[in-house]
Amino acid sequence: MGTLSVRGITKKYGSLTAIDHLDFDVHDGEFFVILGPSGAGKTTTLKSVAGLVDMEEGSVAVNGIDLTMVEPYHRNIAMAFESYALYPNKTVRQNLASPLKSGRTGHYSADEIEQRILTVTKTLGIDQLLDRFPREVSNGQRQRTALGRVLIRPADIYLLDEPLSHLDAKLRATMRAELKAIAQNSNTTTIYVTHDYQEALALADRIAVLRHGKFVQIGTPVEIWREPIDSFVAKSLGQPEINLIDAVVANGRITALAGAIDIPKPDGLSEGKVRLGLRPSELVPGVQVPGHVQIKGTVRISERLGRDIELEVSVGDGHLIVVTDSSKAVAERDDVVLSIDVPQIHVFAGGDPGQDTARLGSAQQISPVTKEVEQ
Amino acid sequence: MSNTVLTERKEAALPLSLSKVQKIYRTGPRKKGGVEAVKSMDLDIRPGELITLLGPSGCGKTTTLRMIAGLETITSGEILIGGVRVNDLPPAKRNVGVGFESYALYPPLSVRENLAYGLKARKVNDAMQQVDELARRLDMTDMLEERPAALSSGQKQRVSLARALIRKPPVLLLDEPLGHLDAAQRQRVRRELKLLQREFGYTTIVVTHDQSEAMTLSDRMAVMDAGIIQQFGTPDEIFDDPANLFVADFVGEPAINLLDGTVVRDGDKVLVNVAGGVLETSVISAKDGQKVTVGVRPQDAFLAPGVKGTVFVYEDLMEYGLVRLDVHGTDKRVVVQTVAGAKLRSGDISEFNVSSHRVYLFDPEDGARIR
Amino acid sequence: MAKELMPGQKRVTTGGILGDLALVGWFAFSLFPVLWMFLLALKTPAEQTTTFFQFSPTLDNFITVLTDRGRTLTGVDFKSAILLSVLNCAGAVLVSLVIGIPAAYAAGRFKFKGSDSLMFNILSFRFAPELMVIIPVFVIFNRIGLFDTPVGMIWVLQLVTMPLVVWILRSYFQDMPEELEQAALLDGYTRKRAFLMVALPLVRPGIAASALLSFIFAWNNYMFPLILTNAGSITVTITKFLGGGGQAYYNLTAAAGVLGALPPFILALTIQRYLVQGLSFGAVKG
Amino acid sequence: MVGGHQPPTVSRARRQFRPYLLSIPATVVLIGILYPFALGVYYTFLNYSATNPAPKFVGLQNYIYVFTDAAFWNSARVTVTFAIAATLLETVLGIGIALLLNRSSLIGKIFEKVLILPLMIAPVIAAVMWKLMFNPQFGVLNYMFGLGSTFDFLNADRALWSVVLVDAWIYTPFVAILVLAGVRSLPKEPFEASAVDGANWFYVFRRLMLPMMWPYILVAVIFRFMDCLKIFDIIYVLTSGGPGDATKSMQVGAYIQSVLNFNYSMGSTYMFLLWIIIYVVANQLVKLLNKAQARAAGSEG
Repeated sequence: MGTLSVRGITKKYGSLTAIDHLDFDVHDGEFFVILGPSGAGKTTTLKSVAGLVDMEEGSVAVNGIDLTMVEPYHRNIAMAFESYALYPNKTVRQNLASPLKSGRTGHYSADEIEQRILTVTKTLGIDQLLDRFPREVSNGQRQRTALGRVLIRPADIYLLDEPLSHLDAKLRATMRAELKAIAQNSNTTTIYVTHDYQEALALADRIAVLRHGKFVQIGTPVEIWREPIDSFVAKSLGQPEINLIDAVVANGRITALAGAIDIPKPDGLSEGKVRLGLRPSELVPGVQVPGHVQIKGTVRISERLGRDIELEVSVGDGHLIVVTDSSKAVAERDDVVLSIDVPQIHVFAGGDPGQDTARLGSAQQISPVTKEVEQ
Repeated sequence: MSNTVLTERKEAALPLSLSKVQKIYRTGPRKKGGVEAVKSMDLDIRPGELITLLGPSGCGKTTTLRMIAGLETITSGEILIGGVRVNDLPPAKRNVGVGFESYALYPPLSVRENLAYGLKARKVNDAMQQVDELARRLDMTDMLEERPAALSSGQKQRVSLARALIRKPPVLLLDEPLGHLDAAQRQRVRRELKLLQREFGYTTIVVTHDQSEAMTLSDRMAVMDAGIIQQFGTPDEIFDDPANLFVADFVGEPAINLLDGTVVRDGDKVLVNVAGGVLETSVISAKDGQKVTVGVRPQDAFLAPGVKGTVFVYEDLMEYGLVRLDVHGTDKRVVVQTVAGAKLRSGDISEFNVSSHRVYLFDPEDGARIR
Repeated sequence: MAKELMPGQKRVTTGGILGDLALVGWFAFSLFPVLWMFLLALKTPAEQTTTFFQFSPTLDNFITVLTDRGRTLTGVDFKSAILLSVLNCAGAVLVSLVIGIPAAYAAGRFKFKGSDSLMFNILSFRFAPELMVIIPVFVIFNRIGLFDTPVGMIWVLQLVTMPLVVWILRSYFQDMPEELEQAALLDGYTRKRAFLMVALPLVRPGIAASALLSFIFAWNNYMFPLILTNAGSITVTITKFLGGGGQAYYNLTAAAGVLGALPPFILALTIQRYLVQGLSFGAVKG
Repeated sequence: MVGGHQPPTVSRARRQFRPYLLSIPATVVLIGILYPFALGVYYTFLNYSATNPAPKFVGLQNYIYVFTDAAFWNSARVTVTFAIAATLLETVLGIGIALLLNRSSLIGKIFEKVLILPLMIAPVIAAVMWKLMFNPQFGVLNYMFGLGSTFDFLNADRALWSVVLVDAWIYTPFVAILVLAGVRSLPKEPFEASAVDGANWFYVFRRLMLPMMWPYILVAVIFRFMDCLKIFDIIYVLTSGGPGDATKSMQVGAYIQSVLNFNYSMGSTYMFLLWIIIYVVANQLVKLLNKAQARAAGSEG
């Protein structure tokens, strides 16, 4: 158990700034997820907290005690590495016992160590591998061993770097649930790094979205999903990605896709260029709900996604991606009408293609204060 | 590339067929013993069709592709491309384009030279012209002078695809074409690949281990395991009407829930008793008292009285929710997909049910589907 | 296992046969001198200059060079030379390991100011003409009494062994993921314990390979003992059987040559897997 | 941090000093070798010899003498000729052997095991052996090739080429081993792609294999060329630099000057000049290597 407060940490590799003045606090017992694409600085952030990199600036404190200049082995912080970092010359059992035998995580009898190993490996489903060497087990099993080496020991803060990334889809979902159960039951303080938005949504108390070494937004899963601060955050969550289409605000209306979308502009939205964000799962084909925006188009591609289907619908001079139930039986080249509830249409500031812009609000209501987006 | 209008008429596509194809890797000394990677495989692919070979690693899918490409000898059986037996032809004479999993670009050569390599090796006169033309059509003119190491994995993938296409092969073979891409790139490249394949009309075989990739990409897909095609059909057939337990389990995510059950015939109704409750099924051939494995897809299950369980965890994924129930009376945990924002907490008691036509029954012994 | 053939490929081709013939040609050239030396070593003094392939083989020559019989006959003390070579070379390798391992670790693990230039300097010794250093060393040794002493030899042999040890081990330390040690630090182990527990066991093959290879190179070295000792070394002593001006003992030379060549060859076979990496100072991974 | 006390801290300066601390012993040894080197450079400005134990500073006189001395230019010519010839021969043969062994024919697999044999024998022993074989009266070569007892491998015209032959005998396996390791480490897939593209053997070799192998070849060339420039032991045993000056390489010349004639300053001048040549050439070759590595990895535009 512990509270973490991080102030202004900065790490450069040559001319490249990996993380740039990051500030954040993680509360006692909180599950804090850092979400970001590869190269955003996620691992560097964790290693800075653990004391494994020499930071240029900033401080790290746990329970109010400044650890910035403290060696990693005095910090009482546990970390699971994405590369597993299992000792190749030790068996799974010896790897798991390692943190308990150093003398700095408490003192354990041989029986206690064995007991802990059994408990942890049962949960992780690797209890039959104890006497194998890391090279003799699969990547997924290695990753679970690495996770086990962290979960087995007491620590103030647990740092997990993409701990599920090397598991196959099925096992990943199972282990995600196990982790959530562990987190719910044990009240540990955890920082979890991932590029998978579903892991973030499933596990997090709060999510911090990281890009180019800076936090773009920190908030609860619901906040991040419903009110993404900019188009980058909106794109980071959801698969397929949110549809972002250029639109024009003029004469009191927002128009896009060669007039296929034509809706009244909400109060407070000034005239000019904007971008609309429509999530594929919010666009419903075939059902005409009164009050919803109707968009006419033609199905160009229909692809099966399990029970759902993914449609690429040509609309005006562009196209929209739509995810819907396969029972809707929409075929390629069919004409469809898509409907979406007005508050579900996100409005972002206009910008060049590839440039991320701030969210202004929804097509229903413009946010009173537009928060400034760090660039 | 997705906006490029492809105007060229369809190239002549050829049918492809495998008949009793077998591959044994000799391992033992003096060529005794060996591993049978592909077992007596039959496969008929129509001209212009895009099919995927889907399966876990080691199922023989890549070996099959390599045998078609000519990179691997065929132990027995035959492969026909456009009706011509190609068993003994070297790769270059088979009229196939190959996209390798790790791209296999020629590292010392620029993208332009990579594309021209096959043409120049055959002393084609207008090689550079053809390269320029294809590069324009694939919208990759600006990277022609780069070397492979300077490209992102998405770009490498496109170069690899372009190189496979340059000789306008009637058959295109792609090994894990989306394997090294991140989720966003995968979505885009998949779409590009599909449109390109439709425009060019090449007979295409894609090897993948990713079931969602196979589902979205294929006209038809062959699900393989242990060197055998378990089922060959459209994505709809594979998902809605799996031939056996392996196919049902391998395709679909989250994976299908499997429970032990006993069939009870009650007048017109066919019921399955599972620990924790009873499910109704439309499988009319099931016999009274028969032991079965019951399959329920998380997407088909819904929270309603039926089978009882305790909530292990509930995950709200915003697009939908997933609840994991520890089914009472068993050590099984089932996953049920719900709408987003369901009010569920660990430890709650809940129940799930499923429409009768979505209950799949399998023989617990050999995994065969009971219809 | 023979390579898998692609369809349309033949196992036996004209080019393949020609290639095999070329290989046979090379290996005939390569192995003949060794064979010849071996035959010569089996000849009696009477046969040494008079026969080529027909003679009555004897192991006498090996016994002669290794015992006092040889010393009385030729005035060359081959047995002491072997012992001295073993002492000098083993000593040099040991010193190089003790000093070289920490340096290799620092160079492979940390990026610090001067690490690259330090490495280039160490490598440049490999390419420096030995005499550039040996002439002054010769003068200095004479002055301070290190001439013809094991300490002196072990000292200058560092020129041969140190660069090899540092370069090979550096590439081993570089290849070892840093996160292994980081994991040990977070497990609660100090840097020293993490090094001993994680890093050292993993570079053990590298230590063995670099030790054996630098031993071989020290063993085979000729110029240092030639200039800096009277007692000589195995390499210097072998040439003495040719008797500069006095009588030449060709059969004994050959016997001594076989004995001198044996240890490096046996050591090389035991580290064959690491040989390529060692020979190229880690520039080529085997 | 059990108990909530402030754990011990380690200052930034101490962290950054760590690698230097570990390098101190090696640096001491380095200095122990750098010092004689510097002393050697100093000698080149003296008239130091065993017969003149109280040397005077003579400025550039040694250099002026050397540069106007035909013997020096001769040894420079011998050294460079030898280095180029030997490196070229060993590289070509080594690549050939590596490619032949890479086909993994049965014969190749047997021979590969003994490939390193000549390389592991001390060059001196090898030279002694060849010296016996070269002997015009009872040498086995003259006997086998029927050259009679007047043909001398080590006469003034042939001696240098005989030395090249012996050097190639010893060191061709070195090139072969390095190149073979390089070839075997090349990725398989581009060659499969090339088979699908229908390229013949020579086209593949020229466009793909050679450029990808080039860094390995260059490493071998660098090692061989540098070592050849400072050739000593083989020549010293085979010919002692003779007949006449025919095989007197720079290091052999310096040895004769400084160790046999006790003229330390003159020997050091020879060596310092050789060192400059080696340093410059090595620098250029390493630059070339870095370029080639970047090219083979495909990262250069």
